[in-house]
Amino acid sequence: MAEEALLQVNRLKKYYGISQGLFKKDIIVRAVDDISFTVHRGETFALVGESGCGKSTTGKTILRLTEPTEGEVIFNGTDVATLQYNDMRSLRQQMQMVFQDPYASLNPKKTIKQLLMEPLRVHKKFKEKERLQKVTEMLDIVGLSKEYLDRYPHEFSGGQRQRIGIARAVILQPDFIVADEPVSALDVSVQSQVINLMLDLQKEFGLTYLFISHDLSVIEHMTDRVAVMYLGKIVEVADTETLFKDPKHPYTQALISAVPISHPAENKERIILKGDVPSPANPPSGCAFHTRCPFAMDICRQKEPETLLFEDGHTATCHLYTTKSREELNYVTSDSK
Amino acid sequence: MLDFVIKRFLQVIVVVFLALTVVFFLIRLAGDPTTLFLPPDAPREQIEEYRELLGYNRPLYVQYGDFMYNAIQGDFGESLRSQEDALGIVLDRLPATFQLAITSLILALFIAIPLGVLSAYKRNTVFDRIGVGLTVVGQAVPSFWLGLILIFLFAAQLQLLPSGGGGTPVHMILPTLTLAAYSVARFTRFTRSAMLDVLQKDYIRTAKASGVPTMRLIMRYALRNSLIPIITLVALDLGVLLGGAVITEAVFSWPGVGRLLWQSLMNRDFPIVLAGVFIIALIYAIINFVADILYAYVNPQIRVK
Amino acid sequence: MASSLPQGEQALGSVLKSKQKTKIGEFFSNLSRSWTGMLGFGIIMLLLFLSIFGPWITPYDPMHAEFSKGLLPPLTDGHLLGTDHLGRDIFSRIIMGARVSVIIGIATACIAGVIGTIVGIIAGYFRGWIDIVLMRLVDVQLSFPFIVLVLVINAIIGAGLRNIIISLAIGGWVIFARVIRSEVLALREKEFITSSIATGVSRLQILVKHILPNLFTPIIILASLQIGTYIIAEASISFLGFGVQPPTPAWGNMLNEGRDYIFSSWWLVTFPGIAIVITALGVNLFGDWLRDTLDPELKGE
Amino acid sequence: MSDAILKIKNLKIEFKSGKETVQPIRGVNFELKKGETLGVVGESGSGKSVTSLAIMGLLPERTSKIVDGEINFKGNDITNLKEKQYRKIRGNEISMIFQEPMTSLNPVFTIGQQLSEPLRQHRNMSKKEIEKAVINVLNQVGIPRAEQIINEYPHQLSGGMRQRVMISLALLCEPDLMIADEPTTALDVTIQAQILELMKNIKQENDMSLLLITHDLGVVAEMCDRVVVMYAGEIVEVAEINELFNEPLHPYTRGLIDSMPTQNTRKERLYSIRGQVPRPNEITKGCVFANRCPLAFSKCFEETPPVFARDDHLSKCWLQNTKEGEVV
Repeated sequence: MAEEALLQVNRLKKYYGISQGLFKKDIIVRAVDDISFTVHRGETFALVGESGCGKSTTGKTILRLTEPTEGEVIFNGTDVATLQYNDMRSLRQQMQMVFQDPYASLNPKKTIKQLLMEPLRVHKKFKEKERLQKVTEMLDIVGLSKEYLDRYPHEFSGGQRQRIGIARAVILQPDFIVADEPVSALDVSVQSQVINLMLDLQKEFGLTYLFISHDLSVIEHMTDRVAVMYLGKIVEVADTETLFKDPKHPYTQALISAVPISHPAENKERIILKGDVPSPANPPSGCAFHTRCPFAMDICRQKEPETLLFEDGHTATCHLYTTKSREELNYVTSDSK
Repeated sequence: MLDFVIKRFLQVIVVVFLALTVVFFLIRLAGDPTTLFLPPDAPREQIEEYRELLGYNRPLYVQYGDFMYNAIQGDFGESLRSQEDALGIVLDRLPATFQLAITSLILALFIAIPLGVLSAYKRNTVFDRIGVGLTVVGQAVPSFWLGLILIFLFAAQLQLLPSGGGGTPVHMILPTLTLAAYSVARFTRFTRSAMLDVLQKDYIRTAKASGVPTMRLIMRYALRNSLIPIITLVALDLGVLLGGAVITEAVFSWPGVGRLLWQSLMNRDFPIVLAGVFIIALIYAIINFVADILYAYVNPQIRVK
Repeated sequence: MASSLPQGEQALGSVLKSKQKTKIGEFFSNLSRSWTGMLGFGIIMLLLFLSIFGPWITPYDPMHAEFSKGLLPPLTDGHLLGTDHLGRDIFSRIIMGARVSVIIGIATACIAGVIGTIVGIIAGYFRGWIDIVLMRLVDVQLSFPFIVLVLVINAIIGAGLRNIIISLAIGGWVIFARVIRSEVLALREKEFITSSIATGVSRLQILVKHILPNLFTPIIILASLQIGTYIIAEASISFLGFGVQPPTPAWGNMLNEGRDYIFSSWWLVTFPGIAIVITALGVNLFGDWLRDTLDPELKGE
Repeated sequence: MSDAILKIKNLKIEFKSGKETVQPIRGVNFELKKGETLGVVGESGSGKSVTSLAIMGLLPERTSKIVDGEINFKGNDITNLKEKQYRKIRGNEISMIFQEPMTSLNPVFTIGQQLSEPLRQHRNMSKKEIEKAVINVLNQVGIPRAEQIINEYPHQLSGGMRQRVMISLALLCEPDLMIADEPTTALDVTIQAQILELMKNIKQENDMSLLLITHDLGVVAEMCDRVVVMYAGEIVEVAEINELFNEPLHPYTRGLIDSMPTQNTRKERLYSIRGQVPRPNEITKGCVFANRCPLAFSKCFEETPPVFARDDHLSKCWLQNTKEGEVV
């Protein structure tokens, strides 16, 4: 396939220090710990994982909303991670973000007009007169009436605010949008409206999405490829369909099996993981997942697994595939499905 | 915990050090102290002689270093009036101030906490409205005026209590009431709002859902949770209490540090002012320190890591 | 798609349309819902009126001493609230005293507010070592009783209206710095700020266009709540013989002068005190109302 | 039916905020049979949580009022019970699990102290016996090291653990009815699977009835025997679980099911219900769903539909208007 890489993340790390007082060493939290992936132009790439796995931090670090500790983020050929302040600022018109909480992400003191004008003004797009025209058009595209221009965010419902948030991101016609849990704060019946809007916009403007979510059914529906994160690391990457049909990593398998059924008659084999996600401040040795893994072996406790490539860009980072023969491999994957 | 204690201790030292520095320089900037001892028409040589004698002719930083060096050893010089050791005079007055402040604090807490709890529990009833009204009015009454009114009523009109001075328990009644009154108003308000805040928390709903009776819910659960913010607020407010003590002492001629400080300011007796500032800063810093430890004690999220 | 919105949403629209024009109307309609707020506002208006038009409404010259008429009780000889030991009309002096209180309250709030806000913004927005230094300073000052600090400063730099304002401002700026800094810190973490950074808005513009407008409310609330404190503090210090000096009529120094006559002439210490209580009450009530209306989150200290 | 443990009849609740009054619950009817798991599904503002609080007698005292209707528990009307009598039921015969395990436990008391509370209130047990019972129930909900956990504070436990503690708190007095209000919404998927599994087992072992309140149709499909669908303060549909998914009668239920991503072709537009849930003060005459309903006709905007029944399948929609079906 002639897929053009729009974004390449190479060995990205984001560590936080938590101060423990005068005499103790800071605790280092490895929120994002050495991850690499590539997002192709025009696709929707998903980051999935549970709370604390580092998926949101990854999104923010890519956009330099927090500074990376180490690694490269190559967007359209430029390394975002080392850009100067002003260059970064102007690059932002090509990479935008949609936030989870539509209540918190819009300045309560600004009108919708001011909120949508700001991106155009900052990047000096269009002449002053054309800007209002542009804002009205954008509102129409996201399904809001231009009568709303002088309203404040608190006068809108959650779904409408998320439309405004999306309009604000798309109005600059960026190439790339990081969408951080864009529908998880919304009611079920509104969720589908916003998903549809995002699908429509992608088609219309040829957008590339980095879609961050914990909701596997939404991910299965609207993304092209998925990276599964656990404790700051990517454990598996695959085409969405492949991932849901043939998950390799035991964590992915458990995650998919944990999704509630969609019809009462459905009979689903569950892998119930034991215990909780360990703290990223004190991750387990070896493979971080070994404390909860139903297939954990001795080697998993001692050594970090390497990433293995299966067919079609499907990769998984697990010792099961580095130590076992082909036959055993088949056994593991088909048995656990 | 040790970590925390050391950190706070260092902070106490910094506070006291800076307080002294600021006051020292303010005093020096405000004018040459020698003029205070001599008649305005004193000849130049006499002034120079005096300056030399008291060391005021040296550069300011030398004087400052000298002052700090002595201050660390507890030597703030002698009172310009009585020629006694300044710190000694201040320390002599300390017990009286403690007596007044601690009695008032205890009195205020004993009145304010039950009142605040009751007000929160009966919120929006007539009782609560009256309680809130009183606290609002109470906060608008300056303590010195309340003191004057109490003197007028109990000393001038009824002639029941002495209008000032110290020594006997009877002398304590009016100053204590005066000093406690303002704190009662504020502490009641704190308690009420802290209780209201806690009463709407999810865990109170959980306790209700387990069938805990209302009285137990308030006394054992909500009050215990409210203590955390109450302690913080009361500790922050002790500065107001201490400040109030200075004024109350002045009103009632209570022989404490506050009155001494006031008189020394009037007389421009700066060694005593410096020693007084030192003691007040130290006391307040220590109180805050104790409050922090108490806070950690009632809050397991800090105590148990 | 807009047409598919429920009717309620559209109805809401027409109601809110004329919003911009009626900010003042909104203020009064909010105020009319709270009798305490109205009372506070009324008292403040009265004070402002007295402090501006005082000289024209006083029945007597507040400075005019007439020893033969000393210590007249209230309601004698046309003196509503009586006279003091020098025979000056207490009612007139109280009216003129309002001016001192108003000037001190407002001037101090402005000076302390501006200094504190600037420091708070610098510390909160730029963080780093400057934040550490400034906040240590604030901590240190806050760990010294406000009134004692003001008293000591005022005693050293000398009495007088200007000096008491300076002393109060030196004592008062730290609260503004502390509160504004924490507001800025909280704002910095708000998602709408992150959203603006993601949009490409520059640091300066974020400060000016997003953070400053959101600080307006807390500054106003805090200032209105502090004015009462300043007025009482000034009265206390004037009472102690510093602050505003006689013969300028200020409520605090009136009480100081009247103190010696407490056993014989009660009105000397009663009426100026009542004036202080009413003023502080009015300012506090209005401040509380402002806080409750503008910022429900700040409710409860 | 005599085997109903809980009957809600025509429940109406009013909330006061300032001078405005709103009715978040307007005439709710349903019953919960002994031993069954009944799901209550709805979006925010549907009134599902208010209903559950009303059953527990935990509505905010001064700002809300039950204006009409009856809550009948085990044959007794508990609608207007005195606080003192209600207390004997709460945590004893009816218990409740809340959505937020992080805030539902008191931060200043140990797990043991909090768990002994229902036993202290409802059972006459010695300290030793209480401790034994607490450890026992902690073991039952799968908490390791129960003997140590009872001396720990909530902040020392993870979210999943805290929800287990909440479940054990609800279990302590072996209630007849357990109400779970969005018990897994705040949890991660793998933890949600653990907790749902646990609740299934516990319900069976303890022979309880379960009222499960959720917005998640997946959780409903997983757990429930019967489902009540609520919309804007009313019940719009009641059905047996399979029937609800196979043959939803109310357009709202149909819309909800159809908009589940799994019911749609991948990468295609999802089915979606237009508009949004009305606020309580926006409700006018006619059917509450009419302004969002793709099938609405003039009658829907004029008259509130009654409840129509097809066997045990109830639906509040004019489309089901057949003479014999009308219940009212």
